[in-house]
Amino acid sequence: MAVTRDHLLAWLEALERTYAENRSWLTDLDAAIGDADHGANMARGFAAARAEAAQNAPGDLRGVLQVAAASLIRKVGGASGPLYGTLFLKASTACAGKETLDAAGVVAMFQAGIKGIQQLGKAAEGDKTMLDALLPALGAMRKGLENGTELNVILADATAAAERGMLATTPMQARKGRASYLGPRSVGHQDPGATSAWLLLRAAAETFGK
Amino acid sequence: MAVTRDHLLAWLEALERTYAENRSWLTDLDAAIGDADHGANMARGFAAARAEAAQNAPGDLRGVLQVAAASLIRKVGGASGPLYGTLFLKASTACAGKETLDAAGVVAMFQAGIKGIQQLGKAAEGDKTMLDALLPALGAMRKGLENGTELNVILADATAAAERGMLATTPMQARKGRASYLGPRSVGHQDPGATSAWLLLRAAAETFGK
Amino acid sequence: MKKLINCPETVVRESLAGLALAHADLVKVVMEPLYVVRAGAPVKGKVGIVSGGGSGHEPMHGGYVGRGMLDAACPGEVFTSPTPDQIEAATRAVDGGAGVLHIVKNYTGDIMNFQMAAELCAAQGVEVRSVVINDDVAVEDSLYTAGRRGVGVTVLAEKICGAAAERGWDLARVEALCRKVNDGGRSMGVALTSCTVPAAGKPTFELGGGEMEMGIGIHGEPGRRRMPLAPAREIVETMTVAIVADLPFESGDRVIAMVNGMGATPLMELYLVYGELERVLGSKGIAAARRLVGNYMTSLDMAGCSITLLRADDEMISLWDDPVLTPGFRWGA
Amino acid sequence: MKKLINCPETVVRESLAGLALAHADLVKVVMEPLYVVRAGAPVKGKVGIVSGGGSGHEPMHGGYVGRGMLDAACPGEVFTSPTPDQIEAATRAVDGGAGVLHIVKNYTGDIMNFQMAAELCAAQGVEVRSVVINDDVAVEDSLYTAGRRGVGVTVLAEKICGAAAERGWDLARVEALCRKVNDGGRSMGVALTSCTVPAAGKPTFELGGGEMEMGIGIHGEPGRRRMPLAPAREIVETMTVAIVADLPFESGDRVIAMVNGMGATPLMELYLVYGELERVLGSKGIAAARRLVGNYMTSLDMAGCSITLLRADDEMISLWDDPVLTPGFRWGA
Ligand SMILES: Nc1ncnc2c1ncn2[C@@H]1O[C@H](COP(=O)(O)OP(=O)(O)O)[C@@H](O)[C@H]1O
Ligand SMILES: Nc1ncnc2c1ncn2[C@@H]1O[C@H](COP(=O)(O)OP(=O)(O)O)[C@@H](O)[C@H]1O
Ligand SMILES: [Mg+2]
Ligand SMILES: [Mg+2]
Ligand SMILES: [Mg+2]
Ligand SMILES: [Mg+2]
Repeated sequence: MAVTRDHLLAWLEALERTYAENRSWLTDLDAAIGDADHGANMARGFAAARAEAAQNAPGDLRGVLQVAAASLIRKVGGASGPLYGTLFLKASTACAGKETLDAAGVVAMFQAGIKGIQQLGKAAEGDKTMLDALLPALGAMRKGLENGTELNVILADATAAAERGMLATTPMQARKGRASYLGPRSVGHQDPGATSAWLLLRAAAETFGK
Repeated sequence: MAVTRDHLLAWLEALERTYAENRSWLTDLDAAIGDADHGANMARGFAAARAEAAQNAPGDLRGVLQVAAASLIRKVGGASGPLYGTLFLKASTACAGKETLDAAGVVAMFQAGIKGIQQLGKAAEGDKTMLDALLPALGAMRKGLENGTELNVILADATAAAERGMLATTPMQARKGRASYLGPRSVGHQDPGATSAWLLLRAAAETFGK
Repeated sequence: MKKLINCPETVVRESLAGLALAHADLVKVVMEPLYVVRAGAPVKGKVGIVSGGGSGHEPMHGGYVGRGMLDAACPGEVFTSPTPDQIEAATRAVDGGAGVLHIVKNYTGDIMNFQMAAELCAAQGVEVRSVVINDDVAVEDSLYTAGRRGVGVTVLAEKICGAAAERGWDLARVEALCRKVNDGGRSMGVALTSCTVPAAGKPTFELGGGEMEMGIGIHGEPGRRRMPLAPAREIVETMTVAIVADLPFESGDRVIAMVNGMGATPLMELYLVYGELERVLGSKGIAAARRLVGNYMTSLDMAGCSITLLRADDEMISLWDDPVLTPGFRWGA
Repeated sequence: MKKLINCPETVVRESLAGLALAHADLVKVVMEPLYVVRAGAPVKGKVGIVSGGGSGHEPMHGGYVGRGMLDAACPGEVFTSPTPDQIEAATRAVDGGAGVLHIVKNYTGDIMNFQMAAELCAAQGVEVRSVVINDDVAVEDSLYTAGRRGVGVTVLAEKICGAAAERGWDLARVEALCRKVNDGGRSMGVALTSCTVPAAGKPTFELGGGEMEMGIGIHGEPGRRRMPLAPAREIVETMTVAIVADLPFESGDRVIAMVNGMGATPLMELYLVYGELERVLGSKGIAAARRLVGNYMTSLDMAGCSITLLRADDEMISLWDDPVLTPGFRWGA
C-alpha cells in the first residue's frame, strides 16, 4: 500500500471537511486562552488549500503539497498560518521527485514538516502548542517504522499519540503564543493548535489507509 | 386654620422627602416614554429648593416661594425645571404682601402657578402632561371654595382629583414633550410629570392641614 | 451598570474637568455656573455662538468649543437640558459686542431654558438670536407632537455657522445661515441596544437579541418602530430612503454626509455603513461632497448609528472647509 | 451578536471599502492582496513606513495611513495577523528607494508573517528593517511567555516615526527612533465587557455585572486578573502605578499620555479617566506634555480603556507636533 497524489488530494478534502465541522469547537478553545479565531483560520485556510490544490496542482506529490502550503500561507495569517504552511512546505520538499510514498516516505514527510514548525516557532514540547500533539505523533511514527509496522497502523498509532498529547496540554501553562499572556490562567484549558494538529493526523490516517 | 411661612417650609421638606422616595418610580415612568431622568431631576431640584429656602428665604410667604422657584429653575433643567419653577414663581406673586393664607389664598396661589405652567408649556388637558393632574386639581379647589368647604378637605379633594387625572394619562397619546416623539407608542404608559404633580399636591394636603 | 466613573452625581463635572485638562490650550471649563468656553473668549467684534443641551452626547457640545466653531457650550445633567443661569453666564462670557447666536435643539426643555436665558440676556442688553434645529425625520412634525427632534444637523450647523462668525459675518447673516442649514438637513437614527443613564443605573429599554429600534433620538428614548435586526445594507437603505424622500433630496444634489456612531458601535461598522450609504446615494444621483464618519453626537453607551444629509451649496462647503480647532473637530489648523 | 454588518466573512473588506470612499483624498485600498496605501505612494526618496495586524482595532492601522504617518497598512482578518503576500505587496508599493520600516506588534503571528514578508522583499532588493513594539506591562516579559504584547505605543510610534520619515530621515535613523519610542513607552488596559468576534458570533468571555478584567490586550483575550468592578479613580490608580513603576517613569519626566477607548466606552468616560490620570501623574511629578483621549486602538465592541505613557524628549515632541493628515489623526494640515 502506497500514498499517491490522489491520497494527498483526498487528505486535503478530509481536512477541509474536518475543520469546517470542528470550526466552532476550535474557536471556543481559542476563546478560552486566545482570541477566538483558530476555527475560522483553519476552516478558511484548508478550504482554500483544497480548492487551489485541486485546480492548480502539478502532477507530482510535491506540487500538491507546495500549492497547499502557499495557499495556507496566503489565506490563514495569525500564528497557525505560517506554522501549518511551513509544515506543508517542508513536507513538499521531502517528497521531491517521488511518485508515491511508502511508510518510510510518509514518516519522512511528516518529520520534515514538524521539524519546520519547530524551527519557525521555536517552541519545545510542554510549551502548550500544536507541537505537543505533533512531536509525540512523530515519535510513534518513528517507532512504528523501526518495528516494520505497516502504514495504516503507524498512522493510527500516531493519531492516538497526538490525541494523548493534545489532552496533555490541558494542565500545562502556556509558554508560547497568545495563551502565554495569561500566565497561570492558561492552565486547565486544552490548546486549540494541539487540537487542530490531532485532527490533521486523524484525517491522514483515515485517507492514506484507503 | 391658616397656611403660614412654616407650612410652606414644611411643604418643601415633604417634597424633598417625597421625590427622594419616589425617585426610581418617576425615572422608570420616564424611561418608558421619555429619557429616564425625571426622578433624578425632581429629587435634585427639591433637595436644593428646600435647603436654599430654609437658609436664605426672607420672612414672608412670597420670599419662600421665590427662593424655591429660583433654585428649581437653577437646579433642575429639562422640561420640568422651568415648568415647576414657574409654578412656584407665579405662586409667589399670588402671595405678595400676605402673612398667612386662608383657603381662598391657597387656591389663588395654586391657580396662579398652574396658569403659569399653561402659559409657558402651551399644553392643554389631554396632552398627557403634568397639567392632566394639575387642572383637575384646580377645578376641585375652585368647587370646594364655592361650597365653602374647609381647606384640608379642599386639598384632599384636589389630591384625589390629581390622582384620577394622573391615572387618566395612561391611555392618552402624548401631544407635548418628549413622549410625543413616540406617537402611538406613548399610549399605555402613565405620564411621569402628571405623577410628580400628584405627589406635589399630596404633600401640600399633608402639610397645610397640620 | 458598568461604567468608568466614580459616581453618577459627579460624572458630568468630572468628565468636563478631564476635558479641560486634556485641551487646556483650546477651552476653559467654568464650574459655577457650569459651561465650557473657548480660550480667549470673548472675541471682540465677532458674533458669539453658544449651544448646549443635556450631557451624554460627547463630543457634542463641549468638544466643539474652539476656534471656528462654538464660543461656548452649556452642558446639563445627563440627558437634561442646561438651566437658564448657565446659558446666561455663557452668553455674556462670549459676547464680543456683535451679539450671540443660540443654536438650540428642538426639545421642550431646551427650548424653555434657552428662552428664559435669552430673556435674561436681553434684559442686560446682550443681543441674542436663537435658531432651533429640528432635523429628525423619524418624528412626524404635526400639531400632535412637540415637533421634530434636533439631532445630527446640529453638529453641521455649529461647524458652518462657527466658520461664518469667524469670517466676521454679522448676527443676522449668521442666523439666516443657520436656518438655511437646518432647512436643508435631515437625519435618522437606529439603535441595536439601549443606553444606561448613570443616575438610573439600568438600561432605559430592553431589546431582544434579534431586535433593533428604528427612528431613535439621542436620549435613549425608544424609537418609532421595533423591528427584527437586519443586515447593514437593508438598515442603511431604509434610513437613507426615508431621509432622501423627506426633504426631498434630488438627483444632482451635493450633500455633506455624516455617519454618526451612538457611542458603543465601533468604527469598523461605521465605515461599513458609510460604504452602504454612498452606494444608495449613488443610485439616486446624489453626490457626497464632504463626509464625516465617527462618533460626533452620541447617546451614552448605545450601540447604533445615525445618518445625516445636508444639501450643501458652494458657500456652505467652503465654510465647512474653513479651519476649525476644537477638541472634537480639527482641520486646517 | 448585534452588529451593523452584512456578514462576518465580508466585514473586513466592506469596512475598508467604506474607508476608501470616505477618505479617497488620503488613502487608496488595494483589494488583492489587501492593503491600505497612502494616496500618491511611493514618495520618492522617503523612507516608507508599513504596519499592520488583525482587523477589529480601527482606526488602527488603516486610519493612520497618510501624510506624516503610515505609507501603508496591512489588515488581516479580525484579530488575525495579515499574510506575507499582503505585507510584501504593501512594502513594495511604498518603497521610494530609501527602504521601508515595518512596525510590528509583538504577537507570534504578526512576527512570523512580517518576517516571511521581509525575506520575500529582501530577495527582491527592497531594504526592510523591522521594529517590534512590546509595551504591555500586564504581561511579564520572561522566557516563559511570548514576551509582552504590542499595544498603545504602536500608535505613538507610527505618528512619531511617520513624521521623521516625512522630514527625510534615513532608514537607520527612523529605525533607531522607533526603538527609542518603544523603549520609553508603557501601556496597560482594562475591560468592563468582552468583545464579540464576528466570525465567532458570541462574546469571547463572560464577565459578571460586578466584575472587570485587569491587564487585557486588544484581542478580547482575558486579562491577567479578574477583579470586582471599582470606581474609575481606583482603576486608573492601579493601572498608572503599574505603568510608572515598570519603566520606571520618574519625577520630572515629560510624557505623551494617551487614554484609549476599547471601542464601546463613551468619550464622557474617557475624559473622566484622563482627569484621574493627570491627578495621579501630578502626584508623581510627571508632566503630560501632549495628550490623546479617544478611540485609537480598539478591540471591536469591548468596553474599557487603556492608558499609555511615553517618556518624550524635545525631539519626540516636535515630531509629534509635525503635521499629520490621515483619517484617524489630523493636525497642522
Ligand atoms: N511558537 C509557536 N510554535 C508552535 N505553535 C504555536 C506557537 N505559537 C502559537 N502556536 C499555536 O498556534 C495556536 C493559535 O493559532 P491561531 O489562533 O490560529 O493564531 P493566533 O494565536 O495568532 O490567533 C495555538 O493554540 C498554538 O498551538
Ligand atoms: N409643554 C409641556 N407642558 C406641560 N408639561 C410638560 C410639557 N412638556 C413636558 N411636560 C412634562 O414634563 C415631564 C418630563 O419632565 P422631565 O423628564 O424632567 O424633562 P425632560 O422631558 O426634558 O427629560 C413630562 O412627563 C410632562 O408631564
Ligand atoms: Mg487565535
Ligand atoms: Mg425626562
Ligand atoms: Mg431629560
Ligand atoms: Mg488571531
